[in-house]
Amino acid sequence: MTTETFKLGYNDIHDDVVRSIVKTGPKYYIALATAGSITLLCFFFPWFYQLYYGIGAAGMNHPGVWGTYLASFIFWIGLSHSGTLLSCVLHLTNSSWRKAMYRSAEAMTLFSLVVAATYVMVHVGRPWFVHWAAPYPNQMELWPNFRSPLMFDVMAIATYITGSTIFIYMGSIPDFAAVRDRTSGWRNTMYTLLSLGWRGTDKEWHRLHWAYTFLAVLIIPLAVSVHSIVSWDFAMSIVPSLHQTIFAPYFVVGAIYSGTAGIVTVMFVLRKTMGFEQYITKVHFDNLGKLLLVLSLIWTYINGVELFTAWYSGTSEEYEALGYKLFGYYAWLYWEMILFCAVAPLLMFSTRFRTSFVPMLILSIAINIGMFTERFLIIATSLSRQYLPDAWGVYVPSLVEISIMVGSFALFTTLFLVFVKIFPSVSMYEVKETMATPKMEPLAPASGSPA
Amino acid sequence: MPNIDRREFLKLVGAGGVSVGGGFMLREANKDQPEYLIPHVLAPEDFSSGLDTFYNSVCSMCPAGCGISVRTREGRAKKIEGNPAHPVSQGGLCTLGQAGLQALYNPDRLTAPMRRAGAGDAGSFEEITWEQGLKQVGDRLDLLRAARRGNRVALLTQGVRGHLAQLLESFMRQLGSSRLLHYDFDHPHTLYAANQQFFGESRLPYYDLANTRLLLSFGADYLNNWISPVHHSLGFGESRQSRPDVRARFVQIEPRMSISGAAADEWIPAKPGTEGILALGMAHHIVAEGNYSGADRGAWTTALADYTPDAVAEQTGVPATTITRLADSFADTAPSLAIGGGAAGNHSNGVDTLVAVNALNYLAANIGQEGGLVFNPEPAGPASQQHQASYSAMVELAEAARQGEIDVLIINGTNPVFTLPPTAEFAEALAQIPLVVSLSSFLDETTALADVILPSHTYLESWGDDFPEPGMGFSVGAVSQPVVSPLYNTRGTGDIILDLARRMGASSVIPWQSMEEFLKYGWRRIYQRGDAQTLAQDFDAFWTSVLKAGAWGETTSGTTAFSLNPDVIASIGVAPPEFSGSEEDYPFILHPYLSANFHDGRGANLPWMQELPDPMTSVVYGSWVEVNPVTAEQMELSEGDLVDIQSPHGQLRVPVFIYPAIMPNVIAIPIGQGHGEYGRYAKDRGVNPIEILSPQLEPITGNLASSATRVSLTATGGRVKLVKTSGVSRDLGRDIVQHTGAGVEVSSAVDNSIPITEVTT
Amino acid sequence: MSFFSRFMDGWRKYRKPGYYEEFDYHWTMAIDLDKCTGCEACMTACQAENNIPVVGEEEVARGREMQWIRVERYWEGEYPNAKLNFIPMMCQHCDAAPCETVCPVAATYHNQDGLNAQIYNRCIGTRACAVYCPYEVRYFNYYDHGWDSPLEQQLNPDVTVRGKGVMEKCTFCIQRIRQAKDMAKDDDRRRVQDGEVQPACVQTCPTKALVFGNRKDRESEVYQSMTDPRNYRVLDELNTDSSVFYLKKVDA
Amino acid sequence: MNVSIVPALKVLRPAAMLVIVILVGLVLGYWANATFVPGNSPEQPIAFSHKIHAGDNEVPCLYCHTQARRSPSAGVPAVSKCVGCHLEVATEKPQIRLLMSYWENREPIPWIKVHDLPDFVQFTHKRHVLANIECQTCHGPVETMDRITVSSRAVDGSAEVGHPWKMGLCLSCHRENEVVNGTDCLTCHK
Repeated sequence: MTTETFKLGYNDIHDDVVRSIVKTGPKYYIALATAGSITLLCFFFPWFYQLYYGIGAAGMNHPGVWGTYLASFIFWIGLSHSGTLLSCVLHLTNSSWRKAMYRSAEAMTLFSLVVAATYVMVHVGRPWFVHWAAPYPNQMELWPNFRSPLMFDVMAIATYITGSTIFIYMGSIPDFAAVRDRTSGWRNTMYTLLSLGWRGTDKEWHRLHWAYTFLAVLIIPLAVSVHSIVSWDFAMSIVPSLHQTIFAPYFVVGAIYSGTAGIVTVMFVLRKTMGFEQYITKVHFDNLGKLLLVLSLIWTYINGVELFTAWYSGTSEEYEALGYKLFGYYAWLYWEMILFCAVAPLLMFSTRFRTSFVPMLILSIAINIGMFTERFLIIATSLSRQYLPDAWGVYVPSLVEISIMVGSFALFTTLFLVFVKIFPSVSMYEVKETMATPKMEPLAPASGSPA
Repeated sequence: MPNIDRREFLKLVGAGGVSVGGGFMLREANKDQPEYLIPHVLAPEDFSSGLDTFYNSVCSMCPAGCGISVRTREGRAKKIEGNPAHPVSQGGLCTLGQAGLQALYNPDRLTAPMRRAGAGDAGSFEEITWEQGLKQVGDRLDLLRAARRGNRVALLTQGVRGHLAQLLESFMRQLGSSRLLHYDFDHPHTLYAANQQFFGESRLPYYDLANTRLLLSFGADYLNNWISPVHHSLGFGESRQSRPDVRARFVQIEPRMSISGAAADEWIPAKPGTEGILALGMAHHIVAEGNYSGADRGAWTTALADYTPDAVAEQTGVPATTITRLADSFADTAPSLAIGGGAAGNHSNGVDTLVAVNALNYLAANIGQEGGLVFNPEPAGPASQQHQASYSAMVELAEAARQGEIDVLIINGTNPVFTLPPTAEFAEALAQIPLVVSLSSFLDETTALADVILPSHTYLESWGDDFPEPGMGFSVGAVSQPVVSPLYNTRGTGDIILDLARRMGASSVIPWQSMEEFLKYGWRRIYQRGDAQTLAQDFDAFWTSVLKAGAWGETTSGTTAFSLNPDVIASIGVAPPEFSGSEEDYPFILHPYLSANFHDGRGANLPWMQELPDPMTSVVYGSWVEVNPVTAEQMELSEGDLVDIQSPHGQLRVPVFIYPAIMPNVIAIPIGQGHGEYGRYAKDRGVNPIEILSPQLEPITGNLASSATRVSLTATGGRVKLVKTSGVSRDLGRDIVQHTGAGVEVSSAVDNSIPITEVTT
Repeated sequence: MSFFSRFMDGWRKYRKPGYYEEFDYHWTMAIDLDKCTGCEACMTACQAENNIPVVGEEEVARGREMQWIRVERYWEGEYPNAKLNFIPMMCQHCDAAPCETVCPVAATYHNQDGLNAQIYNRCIGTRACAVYCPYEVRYFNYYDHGWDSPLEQQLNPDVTVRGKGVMEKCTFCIQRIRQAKDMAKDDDRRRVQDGEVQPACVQTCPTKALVFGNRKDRESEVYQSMTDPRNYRVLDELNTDSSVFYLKKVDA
Repeated sequence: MNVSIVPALKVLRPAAMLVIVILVGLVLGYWANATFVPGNSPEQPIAFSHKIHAGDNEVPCLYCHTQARRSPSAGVPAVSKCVGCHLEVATEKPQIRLLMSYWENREPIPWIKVHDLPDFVQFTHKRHVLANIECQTCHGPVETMDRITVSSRAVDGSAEVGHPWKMGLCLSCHRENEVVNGTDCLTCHK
């Protein structure tokens, strides 16, 4: 039980949240406009340029046929693991401090996945035929290749998007209802539809909770499997330094790691911009900090294992790949990654650090930069050092790729900005659950707690 | 149904209408453009649509004269393949030969006759009709001939053989001019001279690689560009692995590893120009060891007295043990074969060197032997050796031009402005000649300086024939026929010459209307040489059969008997090579070599050749200088560093390539790039090492000793990315190219493959 | 037969042990490294036969050359004992090809003749096959490549010109195999006989280092070569079960 | 306080109707184009009628399309072929005059290609003709057409409007006739 929330009454919560939706200051519009225009300029424009001229616009070559696009794809999938997974776990473990922040976390999941999906389109050479990867009967009598890890990917991600969408939507129905009751005009219409006629009867509450828990249980294994499968795209190849059994856990841990860091960032921003100081507190940062610390240690361990196996294999192929990673063209990136993801997080051993907002923000950003580098290195270094030395080469990202990478963050931000104006970005009813029932009877509907 | 007010209704109707239109246009936009089926007006006899037609012909991309078989479809040439029936190529073909298609379809071809526009400013031409062009030249020739001043006309052509050569010859005779020169940069003058000196043969012998057991190559890159590379490759493959329990051994002696060096079992770097001395050292050992027991043994002993292995080792830098070992195996193995050429022949002592190599063959009794060297019979068709112009001959021509002794110069195919060092001042000489006529198909450096351009067909569009030199030990010939109808407003070289002959009133002696006609006339005589079986059929049948087969041959072989002229023995001896430039100022010896892709530069306008990685370095689209790793380390050079290469006669700036198999005091640059003209693909790319060669001569032939220039190397600090396709050229113990001893061990690769079932056909 | 049952049928059949036995051909190539001189005639032949574009200096500098067959070079030792070994490298048409498992749309698959097929117009350009291929012989069309007129007149009508975003590679000159089968049919033969079909590279090789044929015909030249004691397969330890056999260089 | 979603839906109705109308419109337009201007029967430079030649006069297909028997491409007859007959036959008809004008100027006739396969497809007439497949199987009842139209027995046996030459057509036929390796991609794709 957290102390801060006691100071509030139900009304305050309602007011705060509804204000965050209804009252829109110029700041918001400026932010939205900036993000939107950056998205257009840095993401869509270069992409269309590439569609017109061909993937050659990117820096990829032979043998470096995969590059930043795929790295970004993994990164965003990874980022998606923050929210839903975390929120599910915490929901099941009934940890109260989750309640203030899980909504925005789940939103992150959703939008990361959307961006990741877009990246698939950016990556492939002929996106206009990408529907062939979907199994549907056709006059060509052709099916996708179900042995392909890429095929697994399509399935897994599709499932994951659906799952998390339902999860986040179901979780916010009561809040839609709450907002519905306090808004008018087109908003009222919208929320009426969204809340599906929620009345707040005990029966409804009961069913909601049952379904919600059920979904949570369902999604946890899904989240794990998704990133394992993404890792198989690489691990199932026989490229030296990609062909590793540890890749699945490696990717999953990495994913949750970067995801959690992502949440820290977003929560900081929400807290500052939406005035949720009372809902998102030191406690959250402290707990997330602990989580991050553990993850970073596991991540570091797995990296060690990777290096060891490469060295222990004793084959020229693995040696060269290893040496290239540590001391080759991209060495500086490798050490940057180690610094950001393995060394810096050790600061979080100190409670003071964990509970101070700005440092945590900086660290969280650093971690995600490091994690992006990791994904990039996995591809760039391995592909440029394969079996036949005569075919070795170096891949360097082109301007288009970098611009699209930057743009993707803008895209994510845009989506998120739209989100906060539609969804109650803090779960009101669950915050209420953490509170003692107030003396004076507030407005209807009083919600019978299932607990 | 809820009531809809009027505005609502109109809105809906409007939207509906628009969207219907939209849907309509959507499909309209997706319709693909109509394609057309253009039929023939008259049905063609020689091909039917959708089916391949093969024409046999002769390759003219290099002087080897391989037989080719061109695949055409709907009247367009699609692919050049080796003609299996032709004894020279036997179905094989080199890169350059296959790229002949891109000479035919080259975007930079000359499409019509042209004349220098305005007041002689180079490069700008105006299009004219054939009548105009031929008239301008023809009238001039007519005048000169009438005035008995035909000798003021010079005809400079690339090395051509067969009836075109004969035509040119009689054409010049009619003019009364002695100035007929065949010029190729890589013509082996020294080799001809050496054979003349040693064997008294004006023709090259046939080197029987296919049956030899040991080949000593003194600088001859026989697999890449020496005389007949494709045929030598066939022989190489044959003697390497195609004979039961015999595998020939190949030894290459040269300062810089060539393709042949890489293919050889042993590569021995000898100081540039000392190959001949090395040969004599081995000869000495053979005689001294008593491995030679001819009547003239005494003469040899005296002649070779100075060439003791130790002395030779000291001069050549090859250990005495190696010399004796090679000498012994060369004498013991029969048949063995020693060939010399390339850089070894392009030194001040070139002829002597190659004579020494012949001496080796003599002492090991390889002459006239199968697997040794076999003499060729008199070729069935006209030969043109006597007109081959050495460097000094070209200089004389230039001199004559400067003296104003030449009014008309007709240039066919060859590109002396590119392949002669500037010291010959050929370009300047051209400026002195009132009328320079070029028959080239491309605007090369020389053609750019011409006054009139009468563009000729490529070899795939024109008639011709070829009698390969050297023959195969028996006489061979082939007719090259047009495989496609001419693309542009061009004419065959032969037809142009015939037309000019008519115009200068020589039609009484040169009556033929077309090259085809002349060829038939010439081949009628070859037909008459034929045996009863040949003569049984009439000439036309013979002619068609020759065209069909793409090759003609007869069994008459050259003499096998050979007796050495005793005073040759006395004259044997190789002087140390002379280099221009002092060792102090110019510490390195420049080793220019013919590029595998571009030959002497003629291939540089073919995109395929430009993008084909150089076999040894994998560099594309450019030039480089090869430097020994140790030298590079001393000078702190690494790949891509720009260096200035200074010779007594010029300077070049090239990127460095670290080359593991070149002598420390030698640097090598490929010939072929560095064109100033010659089309979009060749222009302004790389450097031309010929530009800095010193006019060092081989005294006997007057040929340019192109490997005898000293240079200095200075780092500029500049650096470029050398464009190459190879990543790392070391296999890091991954055992990618596996080796085995002469004795073979069984591998199990077959067992873990898909099970094999018996096929019953 | 419904779509789905057809699918299941093919699925069951796919790569079952001895899958190839019921078919007539198993196309195979053998390359004698003791004969190969690295002259690269095969590369030009391939470029001419298969409409492989010339990408230009800038693109090659960026590592985007197109070579269905390439000659790799490996130096050994140092001066004066340096040796240079060449090895032609093209699609090995592996019977257990890594590239085939990964293509999500099955644009690359193994056909009954033991060929590793690449169907260009099915390819969506994930480039995963190029990553999975340990021989790195798959080349991607980063642009729509053009031919300076009139060079396009040389293009081989039996081979399609690949557009941007498509992966391409050696096909063992499928168009020639197709033609040979066609001719065999004309004179009512069930099988193409040995020597009737040669890929462009084999046909042109000046030293006859390359041999091509049907492995199932025990009399064929290629079967003799692949069972030669010198034979080995590159990266055989990866068990790709490739259809290109190399004959070891002989040191003498 | 109203929590039912029905009134909200009412509010949305006009928008919903608009969307529906537009969708229907699009489909309608597309269909109209496909039906009335299928574009599979272009106007040819000379109004050559297969009905008159192949139908009424029963000229065998291979008389003009001679290549079909031995070449991948069936071949368009050379102008000389047409003239061969029409020096005598029906010389007065305007269309024949038109033909003659082409012949006199030695110009080829720019026929517009109707039956067109994509460049990546390898189809050989020879094999199919030798296998006694009727031309009509793919080209439809040509002998009844005044102007050539793409229409053939499509996969399901019914004649399709527009371009019926989809992969399914080849596949179904190869299946029915149990062609050797008939469904291997490389059989048709080059």
